[in-house]
Formats: sequence, structure tokens, C-alpha cells
Amino acid sequence: MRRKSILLSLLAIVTTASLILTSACTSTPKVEQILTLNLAAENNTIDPNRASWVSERSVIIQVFDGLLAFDEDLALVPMVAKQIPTVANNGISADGTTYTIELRTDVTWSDGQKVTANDFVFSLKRLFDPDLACEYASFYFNIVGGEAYYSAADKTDAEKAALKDAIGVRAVDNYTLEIRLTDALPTFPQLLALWPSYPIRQDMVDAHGEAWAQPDVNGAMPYYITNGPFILTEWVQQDHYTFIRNEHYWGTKPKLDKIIFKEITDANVALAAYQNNELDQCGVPGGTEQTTMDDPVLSPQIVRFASLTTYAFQFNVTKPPFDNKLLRQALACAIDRDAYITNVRHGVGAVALSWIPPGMPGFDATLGQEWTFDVDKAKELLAQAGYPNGEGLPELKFQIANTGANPTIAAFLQEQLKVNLDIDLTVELMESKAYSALYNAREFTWGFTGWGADYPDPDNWLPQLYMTGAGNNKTGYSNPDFDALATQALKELDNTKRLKMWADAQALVVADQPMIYVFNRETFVLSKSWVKNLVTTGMDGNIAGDTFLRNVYIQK
Amino acid sequence: MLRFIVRRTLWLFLVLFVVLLITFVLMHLVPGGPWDREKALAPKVVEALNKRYGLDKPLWEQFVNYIWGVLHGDLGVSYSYSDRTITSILAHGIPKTATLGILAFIFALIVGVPSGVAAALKQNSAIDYSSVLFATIFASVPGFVLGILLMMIFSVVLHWLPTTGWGTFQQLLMPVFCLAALPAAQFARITRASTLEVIRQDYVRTARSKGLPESTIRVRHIFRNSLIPVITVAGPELANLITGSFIIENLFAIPGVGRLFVQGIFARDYTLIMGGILFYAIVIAILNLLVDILYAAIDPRIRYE
Amino acid sequence: MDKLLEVRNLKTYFHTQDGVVKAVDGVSYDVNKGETIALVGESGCGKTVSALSILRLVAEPAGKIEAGEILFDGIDLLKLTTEEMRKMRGAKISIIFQEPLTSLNPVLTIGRQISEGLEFHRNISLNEGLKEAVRLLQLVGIPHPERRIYDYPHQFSGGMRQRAMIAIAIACQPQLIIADEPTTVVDVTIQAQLLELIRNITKELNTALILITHNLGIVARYAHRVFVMYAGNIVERGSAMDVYHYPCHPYTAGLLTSVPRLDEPRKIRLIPIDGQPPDLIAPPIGCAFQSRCNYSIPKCQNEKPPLQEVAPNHYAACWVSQKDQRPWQKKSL
Amino acid sequence: MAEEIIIEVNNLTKYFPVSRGLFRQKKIAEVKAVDGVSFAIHSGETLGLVGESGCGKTTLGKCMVQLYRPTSGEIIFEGKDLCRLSDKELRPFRQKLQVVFQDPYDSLNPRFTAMDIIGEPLRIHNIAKGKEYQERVAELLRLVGLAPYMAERYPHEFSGGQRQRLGVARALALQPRFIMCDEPLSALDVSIQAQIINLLDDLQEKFGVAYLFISHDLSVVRHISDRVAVMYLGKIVEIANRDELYKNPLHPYTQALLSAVPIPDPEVEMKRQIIVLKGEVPSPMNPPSGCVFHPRCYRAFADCSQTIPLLEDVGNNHHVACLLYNQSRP
Amino acid sequence: MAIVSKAQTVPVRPHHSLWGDAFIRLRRNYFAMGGLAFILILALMAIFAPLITPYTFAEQHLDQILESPSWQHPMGTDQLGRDTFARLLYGARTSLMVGIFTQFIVLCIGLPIGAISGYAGGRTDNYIMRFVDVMYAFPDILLIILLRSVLGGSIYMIFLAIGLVAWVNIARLVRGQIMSLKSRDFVSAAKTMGGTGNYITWRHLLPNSLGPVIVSVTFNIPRAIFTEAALSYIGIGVKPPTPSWGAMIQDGFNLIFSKPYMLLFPAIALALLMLAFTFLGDGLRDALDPRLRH
Repeated sequence: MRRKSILLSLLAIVTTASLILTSACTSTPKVEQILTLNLAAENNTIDPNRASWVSERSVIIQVFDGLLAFDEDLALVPMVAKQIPTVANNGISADGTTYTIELRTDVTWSDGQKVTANDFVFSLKRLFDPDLACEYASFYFNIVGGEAYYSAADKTDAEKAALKDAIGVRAVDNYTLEIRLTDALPTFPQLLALWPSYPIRQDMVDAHGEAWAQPDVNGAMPYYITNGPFILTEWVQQDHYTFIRNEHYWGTKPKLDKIIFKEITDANVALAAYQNNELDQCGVPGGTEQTTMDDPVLSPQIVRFASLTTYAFQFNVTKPPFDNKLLRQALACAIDRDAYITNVRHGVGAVALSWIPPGMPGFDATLGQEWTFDVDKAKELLAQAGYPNGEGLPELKFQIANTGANPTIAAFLQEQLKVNLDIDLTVELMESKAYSALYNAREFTWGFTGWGADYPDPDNWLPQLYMTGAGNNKTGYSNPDFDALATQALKELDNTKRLKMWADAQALVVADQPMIYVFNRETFVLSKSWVKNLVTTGMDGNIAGDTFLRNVYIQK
Repeated sequence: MLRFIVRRTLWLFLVLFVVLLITFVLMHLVPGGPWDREKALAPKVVEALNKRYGLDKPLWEQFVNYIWGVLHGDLGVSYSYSDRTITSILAHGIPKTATLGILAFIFALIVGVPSGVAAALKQNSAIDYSSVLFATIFASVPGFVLGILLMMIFSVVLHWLPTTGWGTFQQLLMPVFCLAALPAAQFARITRASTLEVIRQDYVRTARSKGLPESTIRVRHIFRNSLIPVITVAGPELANLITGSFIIENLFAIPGVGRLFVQGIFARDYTLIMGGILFYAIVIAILNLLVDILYAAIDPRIRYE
Repeated sequence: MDKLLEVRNLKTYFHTQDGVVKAVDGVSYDVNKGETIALVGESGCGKTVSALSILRLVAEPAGKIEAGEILFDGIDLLKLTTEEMRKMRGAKISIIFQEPLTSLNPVLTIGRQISEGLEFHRNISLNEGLKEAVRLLQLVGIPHPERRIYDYPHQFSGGMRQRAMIAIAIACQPQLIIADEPTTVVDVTIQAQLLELIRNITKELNTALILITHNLGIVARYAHRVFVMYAGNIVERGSAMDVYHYPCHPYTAGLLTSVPRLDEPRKIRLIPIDGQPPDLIAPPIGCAFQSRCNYSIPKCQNEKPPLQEVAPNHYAACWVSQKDQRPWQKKSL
Repeated sequence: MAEEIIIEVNNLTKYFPVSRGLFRQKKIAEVKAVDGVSFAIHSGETLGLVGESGCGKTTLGKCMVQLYRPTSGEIIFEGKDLCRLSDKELRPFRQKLQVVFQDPYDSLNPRFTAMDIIGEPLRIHNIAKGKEYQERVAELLRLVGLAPYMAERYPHEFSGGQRQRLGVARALALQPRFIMCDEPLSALDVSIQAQIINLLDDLQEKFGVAYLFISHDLSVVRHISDRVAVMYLGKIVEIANRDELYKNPLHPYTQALLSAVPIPDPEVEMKRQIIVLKGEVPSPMNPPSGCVFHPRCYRAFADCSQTIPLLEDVGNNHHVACLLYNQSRP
Repeated sequence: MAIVSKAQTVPVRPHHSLWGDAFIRLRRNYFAMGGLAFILILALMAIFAPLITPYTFAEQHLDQILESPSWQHPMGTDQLGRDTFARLLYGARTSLMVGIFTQFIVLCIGLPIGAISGYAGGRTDNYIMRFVDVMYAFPDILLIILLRSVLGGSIYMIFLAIGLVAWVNIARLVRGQIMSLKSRDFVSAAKTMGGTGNYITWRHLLPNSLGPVIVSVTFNIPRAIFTEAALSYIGIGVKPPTPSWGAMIQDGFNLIFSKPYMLLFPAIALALLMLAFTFLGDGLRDALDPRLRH
């Protein structure tokens, strides 16, 4: 019996080997349309309702279409919705609280069933399921009844069911969706382009529970019925994802036959894999940008583009000594951001003097010019702040998470203060979660943060960080003028007026310097020359061009 | 012997309990929780998450619940790999990590022990010096440095081996070598030392006085006795290897358990940490027991009551 | 007489970090067929090394036989190849070591350790070897040998281990057995058992025996001829009777007077040999015993006395003795 | 001979438990190393204690100097039962009860100099300091036949005999009244043994110290002892004055022991018939019933396996525990 | 009174204590002496680093970033324009400190616990050993990471975290040593002289068990340095701007494809240090091995 099985397996090996050999020999001149990319992270979940990380989004956007989407210029375009809802086309009620969205009728799931308004209703209600605790649900708390249901974990099943029914989302008919908001939210359409609002198949969830978005023992995804350009056929956890083209796709079908996402977390190893042709795209480890640009083979393969991300040194303005605005301004003038970008980052990235990055509505290039690098001004401000030549200054502490290039930037900051103002900075390099905990508890003194766009609007950038008591306002910044402007802007339905308000609000913040803005990120990756039509946006995740992989093809 | 095994197993339960308790306490002393992120979650969300995973209960209750679950074979659900049970994560990762570890262990034994014996039998010869030097050099380079150097040579320059991943024989070569380098060096050193000691023993002289051929003396009289100290280190070493190495698994992108546990700590994935430590402690205990049994098999002087 | 073994001018040195230890420095002795001779001396005098040299078992690389001839049945053992020498060991010449516990492999059964020599020298199977082992254990007086062959050395008592060693030594019926202090680690009653056993076996098999010991009583009881060693040299040789009754070297005489005897009236005071044996790395130029000798003359300091016949078949290496004056004999009588 | 009794042993037993267990060790058996032994030693006297290895003679010796705490019985020294004293109470008595150990390699701390070793008792009891201390050490060295300049040397730089001299000097440092000599010669070469025997003799004469001289060498014991006790399997089987015992050994075991000692004279040996005992010493974990010697005894009779013989005086201060001579059987 | 005879003198060789003897044996071992010399030279260079290099470890030259080795910067510069050679010298301070202080902590915990366990024996020993069992059941690296996270960021806490995990081996070693020494006659001798338990432990047992402890420490020092390197890879090593070899290797690791020397210099330095300690440890073991005496 044992012998037999050995023989059988030998036979299998021989057959497979010969198959591989013959296929290799007889391969047609046609290039295989397979793209291999690196996700560079491991995902917790690929359930659209529950996902929260960029690498999760990278997977979800390959296989799902939402009501709306962002185009190459980050403008909204309709997907499953027939058109972008506006007051003009009756998609939005005059008070801005009721959305009525017409759906396309030709959109199908990967198993051939039609996508209907009920799929969206199910998804949006599930998003607030208190037992699921979806992390992005708070973005949608403007939906009537959402927050109440979300907080009902301790209630009885009957009460929960009642709360769920009360959520302001319903299918008017199979292809008409109605969403009611508590307050007007001009940026709500943008939220309809984000993954938590993507449709989900109720039958799969009912039948398989949370396993619907999980692989079976062999790594296959039998219940992950989706409606996007690709189908996820395989998720070998901690190893790779395999996507194939969705032949039932309603839109333009992708040119690629197959995409593979690997999960190589080490940047150097990814680069080695890229050089060994195991990956078609990879990032470069921080610090190697210049040599990559100098490399005659690699330099033509460089793809670089600005990313909607701003990095800043943020103060805890509620505690001395950083409650002193002049001190903050002095420090802002003492940092040579140009040298950092030009020398340390080899010109990759851009100096930032304000919070909202270029390429986004609300960006203002004129802001923050008074806080550029100027040692004399810095010294003067320091004296005005009450610390002439740094005398009487208490020990300055700077906390930073020990990830990526953070130690380098901390060392840079430390040396800048030493050289320019003769201030000794104590750097506290912390483990990531410990830093986050300290930071969320607002017990840090001076830290380092980065902010990337969830959606391209000041809504996502200003109120959350600078309104008094807002969830991500870690600096403790509080400015009544700003609060007043922001409260207004959040509800202003006139887009031009709205953006003007935000511009004014940002100017208030920049003047107070609760953060020293340092730089905007630039994505810098290598992409094989045979990868054609790679379209990138400022909101791309770890994979450059992940939003539009449906357009990519291979040409050798 | 059976009594001994039973006694050890009973003792194991107590050890595991204490290990879990200490881990639990340490884990909760570590600043930062599973939901702490730089981009903070809304308080409502954190509240919901805590409720979902039972983290809103008092610590002692969480611990009691955990132990109760463990006694029923339920190791809980991972927070960072949402809704995957720890059991399934372990079941998914252990075979890979163990395969890697066992191969590395075998490789280390095959390379280390004979070179140690050879070095001892030809003490102070070129073989001796070169094997010691070689072993020490490989043991002196951190695993991740060795790994990336190998990758540069075999993948980037020669294009012989794939850099990363799991599934094929070629993908195993580099990680196995990296894992095996240090234990191989250790085995070589220990074997050398113990062989040197054994060849000085009286009974080897006795064997010679009987007129036995040198090969028989080496195999029957020297080798078996010089293995005894090797077994002592082999047990923990094997335990280390089959519970995986974060560094090697991370470097070669191997979906094993070794990297999971470290990530578990960084993610404050409490159940994953506890599961990892539990797994390690059990492996250690089983291997120590095996070592003891093996001892008794090799050395008849040892008998367990 | 029929000479079985003749050792001529054997020199075995140890090369240590401190210098060359001349453990055996020009030793000659001989053994007749079926005869028992004794090598007597204190620890470190070279008696064990000279015996190990016969089997070429001196621990290399430190120890090395530098010169000399060891003729066994007319063949010079030092000229044999390693393989030829291997065939000698156990088959023609065997050895019983002092420490039976460390001399037996702890992880092999007694039976296998007895049979393995037989397997190689007689080309028999393990099973036949074990059968033979049972017979041998019976011969050396171990009860239930058919069970005990499966025991490990640690399950044997000290006396039984030494019996097992004897069984190993006689397994191939060698012509010469070297017994290196075979009873030092056992008690008197066991010592008596073992020595009687060895004597009976050697008599029965007509085996020659080299008995290495420091116990003068044992020598007196069992040896035909005696070779007294001191600091790597033989200082006196002769028949047991001659050496005990007319010691021709002051060292031998000193040994005899320094031990209390049960058969004589209790002495008020023992007469010890003062001092210590010399350092073998830098032995004195003249007589090695000179510094401890109460009878030394100036010549002793400068010239090393050769081993010369001082009476018929009685040799001694002593300048005083050669002048036919042996003050120590008068004193001891 | 009727002198002051220095140390008296009454019905002494020492059992070693054989135990196992994880936390609470359970006793599963006992090794009866010393089993009901009584005798006394007078001042200035040497009691020889002979027997084979494992017979309990060393255990007995160690009990007497309280290196082991006996299981039961008493040891009377200067009117006190040492077994009842606490460690702290014992300390003043320790000065007067000293030991010379068997192995001169093992009994000297390899990292101490000769001065440290010999002076250790002086330091522990704070007896001498500074110059006085050095003088005392030098005097002790001279006393045992070593030169004072050797005080700076380490044990490994001495020969075996010299080390044993160091051991003796250390034992003498506190001017004890009793020294337990635990096989002090067995690790030494023949020619050196006589040196140490003479040294011990001289010192006894000089200081009047009493010895318990433990040995397996009957000729040496005869030379050095005033009285001799023979031990077998934890019990004293015969005890008598030296000359009486050697001239008239009564116990079959004593007879066998004496007969087994080879005489360094070929002529004598040729004529001598020796008694070769059967078998080996049984395990003290489960000793034979009745007379513990009966399985090996060449004169044993039926009753020997039933009745335990008591140590009784058969006249001339000669005690023997053997049914052959036992008058008062129970 | 016995008389000192001429023959009672000892052979005229220079006399040494056991330590002295061991040192003589060690001196004959060229590998070990080479290792010791390397360590000492490195330590001296680390201590006198300011005299050897004009740069400090923190000094940034933003116009000289990632320069290849030259006369000005013998080992090149890093991504902030800091002199690699200077950082290597100052990093040696950290790495040696990690090695030495860790072992100091290990000894502070392991030595007394091992000694108590070995000397007291019985129930005390039993409980301590059971606790050691528990410690053994922990995976070292995970425990270090946990402790590291609990204890926080300071470099001293790295010592403590590694030390808290590594003491178990020393304790076991000392316990074994003391248990075997306890039965030696010289200990009995001290007891019969009235030496107290404390006295015996400190004067007799511990000094005699130090040999293997020293050997073990020699082997553990590089292991601790190695652990720090691994922690740096994981991202929880020492904090900037203090350089450690582990952190430098980690930095260089990221530049392996563009500036390999950034990895090679610290990696080679670390490997050499490891080799040096290993050779020294081997030499010490041979020199202190009591069986090689006589």
C-alpha cells in the first residue's frame, strides 16, 4: 500500500514536470498577462465593511465596485450608481440630508446574479452591526440611526433588530437606493466611493457568517462573491493572493489574466525579489533613492509621484513648554527642511509648510512661508519666547515610533536643534503601539505624525485634527475662530464657499504652528519596463497604481 | 518510565498555567492596546471592539475566561487576523515552521556532528581548525545578514533560487541554511568537546586493548558516548527551531508561526501571544521529555522512576 | 627457559607543555612462558606506562615510544603495522586495568564488551560471542551469567566489574596478560578472591602474567620474579625470594621496612623513606634515588648507576651495592 | 589504660533516606549506614576502625564529628550529647573535634594557600591575628615537617604526602582533643604512608590527642591503634585491645580479613592458607536477616539467619557479636 | 618535633595560584590571546574614540551623505552624513556595554539564586528549580520583547530585559557546581572547623565554582550583543543617536543593494567580536579545566 502511494506520487511528479516542460517549450509568442506585485503587509480582513488598512483596501478595490469611485485625478465618477447624486439631478434633497441613488441595471456579481439596491442596504446596515465593531463605521455616523445601532452591543436581540430597522437606508426598488442623513454632509458622496460602503451579498453572509470573506483550508475563496473587475481565487494567508479576470464584469474587462499579490514585508528582500524577476514592482528601501537614480539599469524603471500624505512634528500644546506659541515658531524656523529633502531623502518628496498637501482641494502654496528655515529668526523667536540663547529651556523630549525611516528623521531633528539653536533634544524612540498609546492619551510632549487621505477633501484633513476635542486632535489645539469656521464649512453645500472657509481655517492653524510641517511624501517605486499603462494616484496604497490595475497590460 | 512520563505531564500543566499567568500579566503591563493606532479610532469604535472581544471585562475575568477556554481546547480569536481562531492560525503555520525547523535541525546535525567528530579525532589538524573556524564564522553573522547575503548571491546575481515564499524545494534552501548555521556551529563545538573527552576515557583504551578495529571503536565506543551532551543542547535547539524564527520567516516571507508571535506582541494581539507562548511551552516540555527518554535509551545509567 | 616477551631498553616519553616527561627511560625486562613477574614501584615510577607500551596504547600524541625493542615471541612489536598490532591486542596479549568502572563502556552491555574481541579475533557472530561470554563469566565466578551478560557495567559491583574485566582479558586465551594494579580499588576480601582467580586461570591456561602493583604483599604471594622500578628505571630485579630477603637497592630495602607486617611483632616506629620521588621532567644527573638515600656516596650524585648483577640472577642499579656493602640489609635483618 | 573517656558513642544509628517526589519528597527506603553502635574512646588513645568499603565506618566517623547528624543515639563529649546541640551551640565543640580526611587532593581548597588552609580554623574562631597568626601558621608547618616558607604555596604545588601533612596541621591548629582520621593513608604511596603514620604517632605523644583511625589496612591499624573495632554492614562485630584482637581474632569475619592480608615475604606466603570469603557485601538498603554476615560466613549455622547476635564481652575486654560465642541468647 | 629534611622541599618551579596557572595556560593559546587582544584593543579604542576620530557619532554632514570610504571617512558616511568609522567606535561602547552589563545583571541574579539553591538543597532547591522550569518554558526572544516593551526605552532596560531572561542558565550552572563542591572534603573540613553556611558559601563554594561561570559569561557576552542586534532588526534596539553595532547593521541592511559597505563594516566588526569572545571562551575553558591540571 505504502509502496503504491510512493509510486503514484512519483508518477504525479513526473507527469507534472513533463507538463511544465512541454508547456514551456510550446509556449506561444503571446506574452502571459500575469502581474506580480508586493502588498508588503499582511491583511487582517478583506471584508469591505470591516477593513481599515491600505493594504486591505488594495485587495478590496480589485474585486469590488462601489456606487461611486475616484478617477485618475481623484474626481468622483459613477460606478454602480448611474450618476453622481447632486441637488440638481435630484440625487440629493435640497436640505442635503436625503440621497436617492439610481443604480445601473447591468452590474452583476461574479456568480452572475444582478447587483441590486438591497446589496447596498445590507452592507450599509451591516457596517453598524454592534457585534462586528467595524472600524470605519464612525465615518458614516451621519446616516440616521447608524450610531445608535452601533452602540447597542449590550441590548437584547429584539432591541438590536429594531435599531437596525431604524437605520436610514432603504431600497426604494431593486435599483433605487435611499440614504437619509441626520445633517447635511457635502462630502457624503466621497464616502460612497470608499470601501466600507461597497455592496455585500447577504446570502453568503447569512450562510457562512464571517467566513464568507475568509479562505477555506486550501486557500480558496468559495464564498467571496464580488462585483469588481477581478475575482479573488486564492488567499494563502501570510503568503499571497491570486486574482483572475472577472469574465462577468459589466465594465471594460481588464487586460490582465491574473494578478498575484505577495506579502513580502522586508523592503530589501522585495528589492531582491524584484531583481530576480519574481516581482514586477517594488519600492526601494529608504536611503537608496539616489543610487537607484544613478543606476543605469534601474533608473528607467523608476515610477515616482506625489502622494497625498503630509508629515509633521506635532506638539502637545496643552503642556509646557510647547504651550508657548513663540517657542513652537522658533523651532519651526530652525529646521532645514530643504536639506532634509534634498540630501537625506535625495530629492524624493516635497517640503511642506502647511497641512493640506498639493494635489488636493484646499492646498495653499502661500501658507507658512514665514516659518521657512531661518536661523536668525529662530533665535529671535526663541528669545521672544523667553529663552534667549536657549537659557532656561527645560529638557525637550521628542517621542517617535521606531518604524521605517523614523529614527533617521529623529536624528536629523536632534542635530538641527543642536547645530542651529544649541538645544539638546532627548529622543525617545518607542515601540509603535506604545507610541500610539501615549499619543492617543495625549501624554506625549512632541511627536511625529503623518496623515494620508481617506478621501481627497479638507473635510478629512482639518476638522478631525484641529477642532477642539476632535478624535484625532492629539495636539490639544483649540482655537474658537477655527472651530466656528469649521462647524460652518462642514455643512456648507456650496463647494466654492466651503473650500474658501477651509482655506481660511487652515491659515489660522498654520499661524499657530501646533505642528511643524515637514514634508509631503512622494511614492518612489521600481516597475518593470514590460508593465504598461500603470496609472497612479496620490491615494495609492503600498502598490503604486493599485486603483487602476484593470488598465494595466504586459508587453515584452 | 510510564510513571515518570505521567508525572512530568501533570507537572507540565502547572508549568503551563504559571507561564500563561506570567505572560498575561506582562502582556497587560505593556503600554498600548490592540486598538491603539496613530490614526486613532473613534471612541465608539474602540468601545465596540473591546466589547466584541471581551476586553471590557476586568482582567481577572478575562484570564479566567481564557483559561476556561484553553481547557476546552479553545484558544480564542485573534484580534489582528480578524476572526481567525488561534487554533486555525497555528494549524496553518505550524506545519510550515516545523518543516523548516526540522529540516534545519537535521541539516545542522548532519553538518555539525560529523565535523565535530572529525575535528576531535584529528585534533589540532587543518580539519580541526578549519571546521572550528568555519563554524564560528557562520555562528558570528546575524541570521538576517546571512540571509540577505545569500539572497544577493543566489537570487540577484546567480538567479538560481527564488528569494522568498513557500512551497517548493528551492524556496526552502536558503532559509534552512540560515536557520541551521548557528545550531550547526553549536553542535560542531559540543561534539568536538565531548568527543575529545570520550577519546581520553579508559574504556576507549580498553576497546583498543581488545584489538578492535579503529572504525568499530569510533562508532561503537566513541560516537555513542560523545552524543550524550549533544542531546542536552539538541532538545532546546530543536524546540527553538520548530517554534520558528521571526527574523528568518520575516526575511524569507514564510507563512509560519515564528513571525506571528512577534507580530502578535507588536499588534497587542493578546490571544495570539498567549497561544504562541502556550505552543512554545508545550513544545519545549515535550522535547525535554523526549530528550530525557532519549538519554535513558542512550545511557543505560539513567533510569527514571 | 622459554622467553615469551623481552623488553629491551624501552624509552617512553610524554611531551607536555612543561617539558618532556621521561616516564620510562631505558627499561628492560623479560617474561617467560607461563611465568608471573611483578613490576613494583610507587605511582608515577613508569610501571604502567611501560606495560601500556607493550600494547602500544600509550596516549598519543603526547606519549611516544622513543626507543627500544619489544620482542614478543621473537617479533618486535614496535615494528608491526597498526593492523598487525591490532591483531596482537586481545588475542595474544591482553590487559586488565586498574579502574573497572571507567574501563568499561557505560553504554554497552557486559556481554557485548566481552564478546566483541572474540568477534574480531575469531570471526564469530555476536550470538556465538555472547554464548562464549556466558561461559567466561561463569569461569570468573559471576552467578547467573546468562542473565548478567545483558547487564550494564553500572549494575555490577566493583568486584564483579573487575571479574568482567578479567573475562575480557582471557576471552581469546592470550599468551600474556598484563594486570595493571587489578585490586587497588577493591577491598581486601575481594582482592583475595580476584587474585586467587587470576592465579588459577593463568595456571590453567599456562598464561604469562605481568603483575603491576605497589603492594609488596601481593607480589610476595604471586610473583616468580620481581622488577622494582623507580623514576622510570628498573633499580632492582631478581627472584622474589632474593629481592625480599636480600634487597640490593636501598629503595627496595626502604619499601620493605616502611610497611608494618602482620606476621612480625609490632614495631615501635616505622622507618619511612624521606622526601619525594624526583621530577621526571628534570631528573637528577646521578642516581635518581640519591636525594632520599641514607647511604649515598659522592659518586651517586654524578653518575647514574647501571643495572648490574650483584649476585647470581640478582641485579641492582646502585653504586654502594656494587661494592658489596649493603648496610641496609644488616639493619633489616 | 583506664583513662578518662573523651568521647562516648551510645547506640548510634544513621539512616539515609532514599526519596523521590516533585515537591513533597516521599521516603521510599532507607540505607542503614550505621545501625546501633556503641563504644568509647579514652584520652590519648587510638581506636582503629576497620571494615570494607560501604560498611559504614566513614559515616560513623562523620557522625562523631557532627558532619552528619545521626538519626538516633547519643554522642557524649565533655558531658554533652552533641546530637542534641544546635549548630550554633555546637560551634565551640567543633574546635575540639577535628578531622583528617582521606583524599589530600579533595580536602584542601585549591584556591587557598597553605597559610589560608592551616590558618582557616584560627580565622574562623578569631584566635590569632596579624603577626601572631603568621607565627602560629609557621609553627604548625614546622610541627608537621614542612618549612614555613611554603606557606605561600598552593595545594597543587605540594606532593600527596605534603598535602596530607597540611591536612594534619589544619586539624591540629585548634589543639583538639579528638581527631577522626578517615583513611588518611589510602591515597598515599607506600613509602609516604610511613611518614604520615610516624607523624600521627609523634603528635599523639606530644599533645595527647585521641584518634579514631579509620582504615581498611589491617597492618597499619595494628601498628597505630591501641584498640581495634571491626565493622561490617553498619554494625561493630568485634572490638578488643590491639594485641588481643590480632592474636586471638574470634569473629569469622575478622579472621577472614586478617587472612586476606598478604604478607610481604614470599616464604611466609608460600606456606600460608588464606580464607577466601564467598560473594560480596550485601546492600545496606536491605541487609540480611539475623547476623548480617551469615550469607558469606564459612562457619554459619542454621540459627545465624534468624538471631541477631549482640556484641558481648567474652573476657579480657574482648567484645564480639557472633553466635559462636554468644552466651546469653535471647 | 619532626625535622624538616632536605627532601621535603618542593620542585623548584615558579609557584602560582590556580588562577595564575590558568593564565599561563591561557597565554600559550594564541587564538585565545588573539581574541583577548582584540577585545582589549576594541575596548580601548571605544574608550578613547574621541582621540582616534575627529568626528562624533552624532555629527551630521548633510553635504556628505552616503559617501564611499575615503581618507576623510575611512568607512564612508551614512544617510545623515555621519562618519561610519566614528559610529563604529562609539557603537563598540554600546555593544560592549550591552554584553558586559547584561552579564553583570545575569550574575547578580543567577549567582545568588544558584548558590542558595545548590547550598540549601531540599525543599528550597526544589522550589527554585521548579521556577527555573517555568522560566525555561518561555521562548527567550518573545520574553525579551515583552519585557522590553514593559520596561520601556532606556538602554539600561535592554540590559535588564536580556539579563532577566538569561540568568537561568547561570543559576543552573552555579547550582550544579555548588552541589558537587558541597560534597568535597575541604567543605566538610571547613564545617568541622565551625565555619557557618555563609562563610562556606562565600569563601569556599563560590570562588571554586567561578571557573565555569567565567567561561559561560565569556560565551554569553557575544550572545547578548547578538540579541541586541536582533532586537535592532525587530525595531526595539537602542535609541538614536547612540549607535550600536546592531542598529548600524540594521541601518546598513537597508542599504545593502546600494552601499554594501554600510552593512559589511559593522557586520564584520560584530563577527570579529563574536570570534574573539568565542576563542577567548574556548581558551578559558581549556585553561580553567581542572582535569587538565596534573
